[in-house]
Amino acid sequence: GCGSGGSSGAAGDGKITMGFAQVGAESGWRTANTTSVREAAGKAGIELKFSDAQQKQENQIKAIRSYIQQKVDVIAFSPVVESGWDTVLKEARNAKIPVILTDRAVDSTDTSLYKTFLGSDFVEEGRKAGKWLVEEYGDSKDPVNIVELQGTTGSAPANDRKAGFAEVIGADPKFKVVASQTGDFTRAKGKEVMEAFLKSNPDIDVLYAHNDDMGLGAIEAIEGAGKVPGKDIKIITIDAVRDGMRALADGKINYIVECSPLLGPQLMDLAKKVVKGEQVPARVVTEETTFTQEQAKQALPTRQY
Amino acid sequence: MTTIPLTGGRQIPRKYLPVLVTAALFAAMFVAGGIRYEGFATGQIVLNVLIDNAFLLVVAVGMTFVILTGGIDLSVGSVVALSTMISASLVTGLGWPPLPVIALVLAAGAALGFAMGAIIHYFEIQPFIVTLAGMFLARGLCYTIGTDSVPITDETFTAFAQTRLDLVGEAWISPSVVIAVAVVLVAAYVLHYTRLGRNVYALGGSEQSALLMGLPVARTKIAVYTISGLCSALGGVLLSFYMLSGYGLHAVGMELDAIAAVVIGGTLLTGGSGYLLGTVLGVLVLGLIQTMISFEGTLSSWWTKIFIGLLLFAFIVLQRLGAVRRP
Amino acid sequence: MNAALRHRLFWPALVLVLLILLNVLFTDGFLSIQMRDGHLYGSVIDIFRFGAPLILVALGMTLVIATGGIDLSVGSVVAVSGALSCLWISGLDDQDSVGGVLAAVGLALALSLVLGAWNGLLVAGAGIQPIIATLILMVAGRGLAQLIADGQIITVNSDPYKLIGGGYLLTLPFGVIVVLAVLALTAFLTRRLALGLLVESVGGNAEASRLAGIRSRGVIVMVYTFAALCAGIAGLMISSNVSSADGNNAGLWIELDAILAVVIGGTSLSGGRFSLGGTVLGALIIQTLTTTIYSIGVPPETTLLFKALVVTVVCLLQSPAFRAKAFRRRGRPRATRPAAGEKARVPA
Amino acid sequence: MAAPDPILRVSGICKQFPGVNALTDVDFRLLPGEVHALMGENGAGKSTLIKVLTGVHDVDAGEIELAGTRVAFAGPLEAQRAGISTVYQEVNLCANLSVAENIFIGREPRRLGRIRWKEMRRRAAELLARLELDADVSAPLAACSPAVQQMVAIARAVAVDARVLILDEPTSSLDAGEVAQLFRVMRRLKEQGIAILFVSHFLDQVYEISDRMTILRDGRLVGEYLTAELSQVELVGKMIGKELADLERLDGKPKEPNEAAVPVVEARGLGRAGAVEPFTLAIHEAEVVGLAGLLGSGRTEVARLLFGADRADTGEVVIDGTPVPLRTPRAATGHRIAFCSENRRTEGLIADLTVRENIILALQAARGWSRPVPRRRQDELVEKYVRALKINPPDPDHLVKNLSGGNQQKVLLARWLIVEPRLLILDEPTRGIDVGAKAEIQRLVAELSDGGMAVLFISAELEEVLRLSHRVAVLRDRRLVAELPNDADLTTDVLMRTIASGARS
Ligand SMILES: Nc1ncnc2c1ncn2[C@@H]1O[C@H](COP(=O)(O)OP(=O)(O)OP(=O)(O)O)[C@@H](O)[C@H]1O
Ligand SMILES: Nc1ncnc2c1ncn2[C@@H]1O[C@H](COP(=O)(O)OP(=O)(O)OP(=O)(O)O)[C@@H](O)[C@H]1O
Ligand SMILES: [Mg+2]
Ligand SMILES: [Mg+2]
Repeated sequence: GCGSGGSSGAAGDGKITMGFAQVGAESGWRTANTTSVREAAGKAGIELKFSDAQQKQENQIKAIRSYIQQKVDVIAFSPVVESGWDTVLKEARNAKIPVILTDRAVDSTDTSLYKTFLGSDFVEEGRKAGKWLVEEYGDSKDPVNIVELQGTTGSAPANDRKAGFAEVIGADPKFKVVASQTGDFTRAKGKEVMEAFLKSNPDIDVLYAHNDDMGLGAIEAIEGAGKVPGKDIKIITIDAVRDGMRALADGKINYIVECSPLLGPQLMDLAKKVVKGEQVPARVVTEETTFTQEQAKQALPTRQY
Repeated sequence: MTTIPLTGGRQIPRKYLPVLVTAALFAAMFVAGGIRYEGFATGQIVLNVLIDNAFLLVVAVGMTFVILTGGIDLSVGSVVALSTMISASLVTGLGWPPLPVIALVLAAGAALGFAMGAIIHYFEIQPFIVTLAGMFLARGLCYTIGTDSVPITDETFTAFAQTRLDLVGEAWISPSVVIAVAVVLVAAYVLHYTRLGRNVYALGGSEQSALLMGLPVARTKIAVYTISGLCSALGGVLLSFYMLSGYGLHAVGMELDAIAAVVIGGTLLTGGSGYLLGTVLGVLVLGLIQTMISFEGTLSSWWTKIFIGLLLFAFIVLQRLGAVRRP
Repeated sequence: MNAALRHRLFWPALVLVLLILLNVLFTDGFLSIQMRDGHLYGSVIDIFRFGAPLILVALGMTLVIATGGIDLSVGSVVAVSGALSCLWISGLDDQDSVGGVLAAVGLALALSLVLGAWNGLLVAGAGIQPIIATLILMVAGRGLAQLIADGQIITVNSDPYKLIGGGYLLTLPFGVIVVLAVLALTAFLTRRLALGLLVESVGGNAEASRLAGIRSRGVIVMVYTFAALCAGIAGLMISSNVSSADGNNAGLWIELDAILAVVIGGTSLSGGRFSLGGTVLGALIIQTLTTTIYSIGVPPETTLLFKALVVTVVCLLQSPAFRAKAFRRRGRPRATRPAAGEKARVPA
Repeated sequence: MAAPDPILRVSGICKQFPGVNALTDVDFRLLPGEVHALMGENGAGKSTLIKVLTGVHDVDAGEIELAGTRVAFAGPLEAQRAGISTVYQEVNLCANLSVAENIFIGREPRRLGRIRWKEMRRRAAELLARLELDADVSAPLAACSPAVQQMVAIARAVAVDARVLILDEPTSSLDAGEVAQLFRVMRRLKEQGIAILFVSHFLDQVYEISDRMTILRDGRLVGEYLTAELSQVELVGKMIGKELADLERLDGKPKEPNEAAVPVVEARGLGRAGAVEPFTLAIHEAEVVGLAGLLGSGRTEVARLLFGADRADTGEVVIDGTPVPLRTPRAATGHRIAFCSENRRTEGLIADLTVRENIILALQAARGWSRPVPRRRQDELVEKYVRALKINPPDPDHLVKNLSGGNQQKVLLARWLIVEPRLLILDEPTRGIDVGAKAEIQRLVAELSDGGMAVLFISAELEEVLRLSHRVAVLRDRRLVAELPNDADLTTDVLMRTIASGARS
């Protein structure tokens, strides 16, 4: 019958069906995230319905609505943005399908709309980057000139990583962000923008890039200008993808804040519990760390992505 | 000579052929989806496509006017985003009541369209470029208002967003669908039963002839861009109902969806030929393609894109063949 | 002077000069060019270097637009070409082997040609409207690029490959040399040989061209193939410049910039007359604009406003109708300028 | 007859285009209730004067007065509102709209703002019936022949209550019956006191309908005359600025072609559903075959099939004894068949290209993109034909769209002459061409056929067909109904009778 819906609907054989609405495949990080979810689902014996929203919230809403129509057992998704989910989540609740958020929260005041939120905290990542910088320059009195490569204008990680970083370094007036521009999270843009920075700002001490890829592009620009990345200009990035870790181990990057995409196994555990109706914590933080050059050398051989 | 005989002796004018072929293919796609996916062949699927694409439909209606004159409007996606951003920041940020805000948003969209139309006509600059500048401008204004996504918690908005209008049985639609359908009907009336509408077709046929025939070319041209701006703003309002948020990154690339919908519906980009019904079908086809992909459920991100491309290809080629083959 | 003023590239050139002046005000030594490690170094060189892919794509786009078409898929072809060559190189035992790199380049360009021919056949053979025919590849091509790269960013470490987009030859950036070569080739094909006439004729009036005995289909397939080839080379440059291929982001929205460059350069989107020089100028304006935004510190939130402003100014300045009206407004009596005043372009 | 006050008076009009003085100090007046012919060679400035009058172009100097008050129209819309209704030289209608809409757009019958389609179609049908035109008013205009389109444009102009009616070469694509019909309408309007300005290159028509004429030469006023007081010879002399003696018409009938000549091109049972029924026709070396028939009888279709512009469903084309597939124009030009379309604006010229480029286009197309015609050779060829056809202005780098209508036609002709075809198909080549140039073209055709070229000649003017053709093929209702040798017995009357009765046989 149409009304039965929910947890017992499609899964006549007891197998759980999960609808997962991914943001897109806009970066290596995201791809690693997708792979992790897919593999974990396979291992956990969960049937996965996957859809790619190509970075558009409306597509994600459509996908979720179609999962409701298909009567999956549980819906998981990484919201493109925080706002605007109430309507469709209410529809899910009416259909008695539990929802798990991954990677990023929603700003709804009605917390009954989803069971739990699993993911990292972008503001905290920005703070971690800032803290390292404050410690690194703890003793010096000279002003520190920082340039910032932002992520895609308006995107949540860009906004939060910028805010967290600014919050920490704002305490000390010697830290000065002399230029800040978007590099769209890509290497090519990172390189292009950095070249322009290098021409218009002769003394740059620190580069803060919102992801590894822009940092890697910028390294090329710095080398092209005849400077030594990691020495003449200190570099902090976020993500810790393999290429970034390698550059860190090679001494070209000074510090990386990890943002782990490997949410799959945790997600599947939560999904099973939620479908069974067990209690789960409202917030599950992914295990993440930070890497210095030394730590990177050790971690590199076992990196999965 | 200008009609093709169909069985039963009725004559269907040749000019309706592209639209008919599109309709037939849409039906075929629906049936194919029903055979392939469980739970697909229900009326609610089509209604969901409408619910999820009401804003696109409204935007595409405006785009149809522009394309019928032989122009193009690339600014629609950004104007949609700007409308959500203005609505959200005024309603949530400043606590304005919803109705004046919506009126203001519609006026702003129409004004931007009017300005672009005037530049296009009086300074004889190609629409592609003027509306591209308009696209940059509107998107830039979004970011200037704010880079974060702004939630809308206003009661009127939420009530509107979460109302379900029940139809027969389980089927339901959202109020936005009603608005979109109303817009389509009004626009179809304007195109077929008013001078403005006929001037739009004449302009698309030949601007020079329209001028020499003494038609109000300036007024018509500016009007279509104003209409498109207005429709985009209304689309933005519907999108803010749909998303309950304002955000500068909403509706990125929607101009291409709108253009694709219009063209799939059989309207010629060179202007002068096409019907609104085609546009409606175009939007439905795009929506149905997306629905099929989420029912497929196993495609990786890149296969999703390839699959969309292939479906689009198959559809367009079949449509071409259907429209050309008949003698 | 008067002749220069009336030249159709005068106004875009003026805008370019103004943009450069703006940079000179904000950045010390903007115009200075130094010799560093045996190659030229400086902001102006950077504009050419980073602008190279855009110029290439825009050159191909010019011919497509001249036939009355449009190619939205170039950005995807950029991504596909970069992904394929990087995939091939990353699979080599010795990434520095010149033969291997050449094979990768050949493979990528061959695939680009195939993709271009596909577009051309859809437009000329199946008679599908160009914007929608190339939209298919625009969507699917990016998927193809990601499929080739398996969704990853493929990083390569190959010096010969690095040359294409990031290297120097005879003190000049290699990319600039490639652009000059392609420009020369295009100019030769279109202006020395008769391709240009045929393209302009097909774009000006397709039916009349057919009745004059022109194989318009062949011409159309050819220009789309050429556009894809240019995009393929641009894709190699972009991926070589950062030694990696990013299927999702490489060449994103480059089609819009390319179309913008073509139109700023004075080629009409409705087909017919085209100007290669104008296109190069248009692409340089766009690239200089981008560089300006970075170096004068326009905040990212307002970059688009800035871009909108510049595009509007360029187009207004370029529009004869605008200039006529602006001049008239300043109260110049009409009788002293008898040559102007054609109000509507109406053939006899 | 005491001259009433002129309804329209212009004085001292000057109009320059870049490089061309189109009008210099022209005075002109139009009286109510007269038909006033505006005469002049191709490029004399007739159309420009009309466009200046109706606000399409700005004037550089001079005044326009309508019924005694000074006016300066900002565009055709304003002129129309002031009571000047105009049919411009090239048919300027919207091909995508229906016939009825083209007549009524801008002033559709409405109720409460809603267009009354039925009423509109009814009125359109009525109007066309008055012009004795039988066309489906809801069919798109694009499906109609140029002649029908021309009649629709006229219908549009006469449908309004205008004080002034301007007709710029309305008869160039009409046949005798339709011209007569048009003249009947014009006379009726004249009686109602409407002033009519009429442009035509057919002198007989001008003498039949006009009361008064104004002659322009090279953009200057030659003078204003009463038609009754000016002989044809004097008129032509004033138009071209020299005596008619130079222009001796081709006399009588063409020379007999060589009997034994082989057919260059032969159509065997060639046909296309909905266009022409299968026909068989051979055209020999050094022979001119004329095609005669009423409007829409299928002459153009025959030509297009022979050129591969449309694909035939049945039959074959045999060239030099071997059947060849002619599926595209390119294939036809490969066999050195040339086709000069009747519709120069949509099927002939590339408006944005120069005279030179338009002239060498077909030659270049035949050589392919990789073998350009050397610049020197281009100059020679273009120079030669610009001079031979008196293309004006004689500047090869002039844009074709800025040429006068007649000169555009000459450019199109030149394009095909330089490829030296074996079969030249001319569809209405003399349309819109002034008397001098027309004689020139006729002489050229005769010369070419003497030189061995086969020519298929289509014209609505039967005299012209008779003067040039060795044989005349008659079409009626899309069927080839007769092939008549052009001997002493064949006259326009005989031809007319065949056209009228042929179908019944
Ligand atoms: N828009 C234009 N730009 C430049 N020159 C033009 C333009 N329109 C007309 N001319 C030129 O003005 C002159 C007069 O042209 P017009 O069309 O008035 O001649 P016409 O008397 O109507 O000739 P025809 O009998 O061939 O139609 C010609 O030399 C023509 O080349
Ligand atoms: N009554 C009609 N209804 C619809 N279309 C018509 C009609 N008569 C003619 N046509 C169209 O007009 C076009 C021209 O017809 P056709 O070539 O037979 O005329 P023609 O004999 O060359 O006469 P002309 O060249 O003087 O117009 C054709 O494409 C035909 O389809
Ligand atoms: Mg004329
Ligand atoms: Mg004809």
